[in-house]
Amino acid sequence: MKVKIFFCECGGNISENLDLKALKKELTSSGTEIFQHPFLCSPEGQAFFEARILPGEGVLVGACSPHLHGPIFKELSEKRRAQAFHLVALREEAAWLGKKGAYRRAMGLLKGALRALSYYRAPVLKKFPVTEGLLVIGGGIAGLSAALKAAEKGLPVYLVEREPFFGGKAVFLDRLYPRLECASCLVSPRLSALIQQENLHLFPLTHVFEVKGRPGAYEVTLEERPRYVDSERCHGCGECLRVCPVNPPAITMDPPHPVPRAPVIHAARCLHFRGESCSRCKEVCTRKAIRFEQTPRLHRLKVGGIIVATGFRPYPAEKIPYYGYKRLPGVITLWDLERMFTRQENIYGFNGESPRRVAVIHCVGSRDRRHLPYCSEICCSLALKAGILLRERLSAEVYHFYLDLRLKTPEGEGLLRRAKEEGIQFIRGQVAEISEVPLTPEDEGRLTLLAEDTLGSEQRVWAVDLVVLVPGFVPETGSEEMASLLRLCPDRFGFFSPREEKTAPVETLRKGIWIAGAASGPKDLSESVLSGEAAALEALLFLETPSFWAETDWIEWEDRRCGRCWLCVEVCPFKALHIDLERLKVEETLCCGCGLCASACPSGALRMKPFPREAHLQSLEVLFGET
Amino acid sequence: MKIAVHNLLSCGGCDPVFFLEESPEFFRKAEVIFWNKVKDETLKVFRKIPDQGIEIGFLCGAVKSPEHEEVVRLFRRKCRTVVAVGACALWGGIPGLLWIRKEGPRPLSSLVVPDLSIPGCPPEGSTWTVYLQGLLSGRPPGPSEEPVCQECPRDRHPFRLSDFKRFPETEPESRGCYLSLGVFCAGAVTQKGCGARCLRAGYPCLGCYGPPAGLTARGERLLSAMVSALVPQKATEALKNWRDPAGSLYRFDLATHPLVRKGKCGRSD
Amino acid sequence: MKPRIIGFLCEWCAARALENLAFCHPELPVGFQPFRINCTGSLELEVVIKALTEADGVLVAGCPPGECHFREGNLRAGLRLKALKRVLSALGEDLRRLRIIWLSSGEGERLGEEIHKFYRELSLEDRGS
Amino acid sequence: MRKIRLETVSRIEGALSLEIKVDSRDNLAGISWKTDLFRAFESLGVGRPLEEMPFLTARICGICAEAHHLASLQAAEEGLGISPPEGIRKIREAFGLISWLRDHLTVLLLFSGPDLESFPSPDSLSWLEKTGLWDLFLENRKHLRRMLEIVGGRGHLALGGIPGGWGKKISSEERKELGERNERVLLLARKTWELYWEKTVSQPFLWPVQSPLVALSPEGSEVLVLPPGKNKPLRFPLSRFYETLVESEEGSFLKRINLPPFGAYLVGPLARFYLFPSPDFPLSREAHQALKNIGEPDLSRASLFRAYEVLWAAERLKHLLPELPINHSLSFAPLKPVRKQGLGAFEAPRGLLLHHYTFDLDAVIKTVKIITPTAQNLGVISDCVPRFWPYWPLTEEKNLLFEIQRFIRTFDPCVPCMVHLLRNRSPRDSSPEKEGQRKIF
Repeated sequence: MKVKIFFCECGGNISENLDLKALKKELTSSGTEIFQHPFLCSPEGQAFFEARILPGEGVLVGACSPHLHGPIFKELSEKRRAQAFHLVALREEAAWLGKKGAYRRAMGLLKGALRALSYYRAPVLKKFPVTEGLLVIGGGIAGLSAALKAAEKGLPVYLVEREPFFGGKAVFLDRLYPRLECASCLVSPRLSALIQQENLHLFPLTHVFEVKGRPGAYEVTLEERPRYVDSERCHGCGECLRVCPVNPPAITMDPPHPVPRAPVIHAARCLHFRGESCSRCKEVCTRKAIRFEQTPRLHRLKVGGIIVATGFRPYPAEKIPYYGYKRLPGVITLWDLERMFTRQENIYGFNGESPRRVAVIHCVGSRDRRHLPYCSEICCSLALKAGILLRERLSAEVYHFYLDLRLKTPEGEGLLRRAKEEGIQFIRGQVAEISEVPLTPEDEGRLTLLAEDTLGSEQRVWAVDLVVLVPGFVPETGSEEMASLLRLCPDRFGFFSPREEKTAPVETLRKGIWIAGAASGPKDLSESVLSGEAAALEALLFLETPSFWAETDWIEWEDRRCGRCWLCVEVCPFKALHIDLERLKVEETLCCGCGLCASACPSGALRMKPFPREAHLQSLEVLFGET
Repeated sequence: MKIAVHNLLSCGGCDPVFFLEESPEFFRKAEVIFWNKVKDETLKVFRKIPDQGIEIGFLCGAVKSPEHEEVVRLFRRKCRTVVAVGACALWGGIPGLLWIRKEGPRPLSSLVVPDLSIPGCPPEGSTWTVYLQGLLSGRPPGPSEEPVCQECPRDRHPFRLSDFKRFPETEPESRGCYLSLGVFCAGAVTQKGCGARCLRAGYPCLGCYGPPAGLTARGERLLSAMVSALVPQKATEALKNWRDPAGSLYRFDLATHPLVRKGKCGRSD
Repeated sequence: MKPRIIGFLCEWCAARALENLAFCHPELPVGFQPFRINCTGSLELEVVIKALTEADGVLVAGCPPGECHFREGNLRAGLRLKALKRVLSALGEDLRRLRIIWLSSGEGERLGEEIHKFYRELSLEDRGS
Repeated sequence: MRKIRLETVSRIEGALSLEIKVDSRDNLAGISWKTDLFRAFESLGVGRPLEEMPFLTARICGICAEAHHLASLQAAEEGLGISPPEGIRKIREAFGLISWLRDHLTVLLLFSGPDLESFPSPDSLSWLEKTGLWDLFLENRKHLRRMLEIVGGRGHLALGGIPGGWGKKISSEERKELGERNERVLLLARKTWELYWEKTVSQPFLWPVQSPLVALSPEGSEVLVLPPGKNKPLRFPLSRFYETLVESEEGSFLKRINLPPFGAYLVGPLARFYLFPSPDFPLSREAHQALKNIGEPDLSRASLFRAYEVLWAAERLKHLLPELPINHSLSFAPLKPVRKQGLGAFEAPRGLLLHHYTFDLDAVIKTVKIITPTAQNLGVISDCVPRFWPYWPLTEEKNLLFEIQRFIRTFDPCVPCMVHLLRNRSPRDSSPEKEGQRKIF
């Protein structure tokens, strides 16, 4: 195979740090044709590039990082039916790493790549049919936004929610940042729309049990737990809720806008299920909707794609003992507070009375190496909003303890001003301890809060009635199982990583699976909706085409070399390999070409494309031999 | 047919004297020029043979001393066909493990290129026959690409490991693949041809037939496979309890390891 | 012989870290040769041995735990290299010659520091890096 | 002073070269042996798992691999504090006997066969052809290879043993096959005995033994020592015997093994003959009786004793085979040593073989000591050379070398087995020009 080399000068970035002439001379001597262009990525440069490639040739580009223009050059050379393609980052890996070593490094890269090219095995482009259904996992605001959009366009959508009601955490918000508008007024229309959409199939109280198949044709098994209330019959009158003798009641319909509008019976609390002969709810129901006899049900679906919107949960504040959460009365989290607001419950302080002084503690667990080393971005806004509500509704003195205030949107600053005008205090510092020991005898019945005021550079103590902890965001429980079920890649904190953080934020490495909402990192309501709809758009684009082309065949299996230990089947992180009558089958759409199987295979029966192990070994060989 | 046979650094177990019964006609017709196990003849006489004067020279064992080197070169010169027999000749064999202490033997292939290499420690009779007949009929066989696993009777399923095991620590009557039991069985990195003898006799494969054709770094490959099977949570503990890394990976071929050849390993104590 | 270090850099983190570093135009030791790989999990031990045989040092840089682009490639690579170190030590090899680091794409500066530190610790600077 | 050099001692197991110094009055001034065969199994074993030793040590010697295998197993088992069940013991005994048969027959019909002729002797293959035994010998080697394969799993270089058990199961068809093949072997055994009897018994009495004879007692727990001129053997517990042995350095790399207060001693077929009770089997009892009548132990007739043992082993095997368990259940010993050391002993074809290991609590080897029959006999050989020197034909060098080789061959020495003879030299004191060459004495 004849290989042509293309050097990009990168407008001097490469050519001024690297003696391209000398490189050319040394490489031409081995019979390779070399072209050079000042800006290979420019339209003119691309044309220059394209015009010089002949079918069947190998192409080696020495330019900038493969992440930048790599795909363009690759596409062009494929268009010209080049047999092999490789790109080395002459700019980042040679020219810019110091003039002294630039030439040697460049030579190593180029000669290694040249040798590797002779082992190049092109992956195969294949066509796969697509089923049109869409599974959305998670019925929070992101998931339902995605589901609605997709269903609106006519796709069959299956929305799965683990809890008995849809809406996620948003339905338990009272007011929204930054304009303090009514949350439910904004969220509830979306919830109502869920029921209207006939393409949308709702699965509350359901979890994903198994996912098989491939992009475009997943076979999903869902397991629906019993509600014990027939939501078809129930019209949500709520009579049953009133007669339940258990406290807290065993039959509930918590959210302000319950969807579906039918209560749920919690078997663990229900007297009927604990062997007592109670059936008051059943007796009172005129619609005969109570169904004690319900059992878990399995649903099998065929879908073409999956949107994962499993959301977040607040960091468990009880993991930080010195805040006293779940130990001291009067210490609650922001999410407890929101729930109390939405249910219009009374709010009590440490001594059981309406609080007169409230501390709002930001960054609970956040930006702390022992807990969450990152900032969740959203919580400051939520905390500020809660502080204002506490001030305005309870006329309490409010103190914010923060590390840095990160307020989003242009209106954020205005809200902060409003808070300050209302007399809310902002103390920059870390809270060291909250204790029930009164500060002075007069403070009997109040909590003592010790904090470092970093602006005043002193340790100070406050007596407060209520502490509102504002924890950072962590992935919702169960997202780890979801990751392994769908073979997604979580980052080190457990959030799902997008394919490209900036340019493909809702795509995952897996074709046919997208992420939406806070499952990929902390997001506020609008961002969640945004990413939900973005995911829906991606899903639509994918599912509305009858088939897709994909580069496949990343792994070659050699029958006669295989010892059939089948370790590869177990090792594959994407479950792309299986055994079929003593032969290894690669599920082409599941295989990501990571190479873990090939590097685990003892007998060398598996080889990676486009560069098998020999390419690496030979690259090293020339690198050591010639440079 | 004139033949010569000699053992270099070896146990003598690959000497053609052990294969007489496998090729009775060959040996009956052979004219033994030099073979100290069956004939009172000295190297002196052998040196006087004209170059290429002997049809087949069989060499067993590894090379350690200058005398060994001399014999190897002599054989290459005097014999039209040089046949290397056994793991020591091919890869240094078990004594190659001495390289851990910087003074092991080398395979004879590091000095001359043999025309035929018969693998095994020792080769099975059937292997000897296949190779010799192939040679005599002008189609000398090379190493097989297929691993011992293809001859192994044990059952195989996808597996994960929580620990490495030494083979007596496994369930005695278990029929499962040794890898899946956590044993460093070399079957997957060893060429077939022995009929999986050891595996049929209750031993894991120790790897004496050497790598299948084209397979390099078999020790590293076996290691990579075994570690890849480990459940991550148990891996540290398993690695800590792993005995004799060098012996279990390079039992017969440490002498051919690139780091050994480069003189980059081995401690002198 | 001029000293040489091979840096096996994971495409998704370390190679990008090097790119980030490159934007600052650092002066890296002459003998440092980057070698891009798809994922540390695809790096075969044979290739590492090959590099160790010829180079003075081998650096393997992969993604931090839990951040692998391919779910668990870095985890596997970490275990394999750890095991390989056990083997190398059984063979009497100098373990300092093989270094494994985990870093994310943003940690270009750290990568630079690690490379310099590696050079210092192997005393390669004296040989005219 | 003149030097007589022999580059290779022929028809023995392994490569050995010889240099003899003779003074002007034809007196022996010194004899030195050299070998390049030092493979350092004693240091090679260090760090290996105990359970692998039976396999590894079988690679010490190609011809008596099975003996090493069995001695090694026993050493491992002693350390692990277990003894295999009766059935396994019988399988092992059968395994040992088959290997005895193959070893002895190979030595008798290939190595020392031509020694029955006068100088210059033919090569072994022509000799076999001439004797008319070629076909029968090869047929039987095939039988024996197959028998080893049935019992141990591999036809050549031992396998099968796992501490506490035996890995290869024997089916009832296989057991039947063993019996049938053994009948053929018995036939060759008879012919071999007859041939040796006929050729040897008429020869003059040459080299009387003046050293004590040593053998492992038949049940394996004791070592029997018969000092010269005595009728009743002394009995040592095995470990006492091992501890009593003294190694002294002789020459630069030689270790000589002495049994105080006797000094050098002889192991092997001769020793066994005079220390073991007479057998109960018809053919070997008759042979035993015949041998008893020819007089004192004589080295020149060692091969005859070997031939007798072939007869005995085939007959013993015949009685043993029906007792072998069919498809025995496998069992492995837990790798938890109860002692820090283990000693294994086996009466190898060439004589008493000892394996001694120490190991850590994980059953990983710390030290290895292997005392082979050849190592033990070396003292006697070195004492005998000057004694017999005057009787050898000095005038003709070729003839002399032949006689000396013939003398050496009567001991059936095994050079690869001489592992223990050589001190493990550190690389520092090796001089480059002598690299790999070790002087034996």
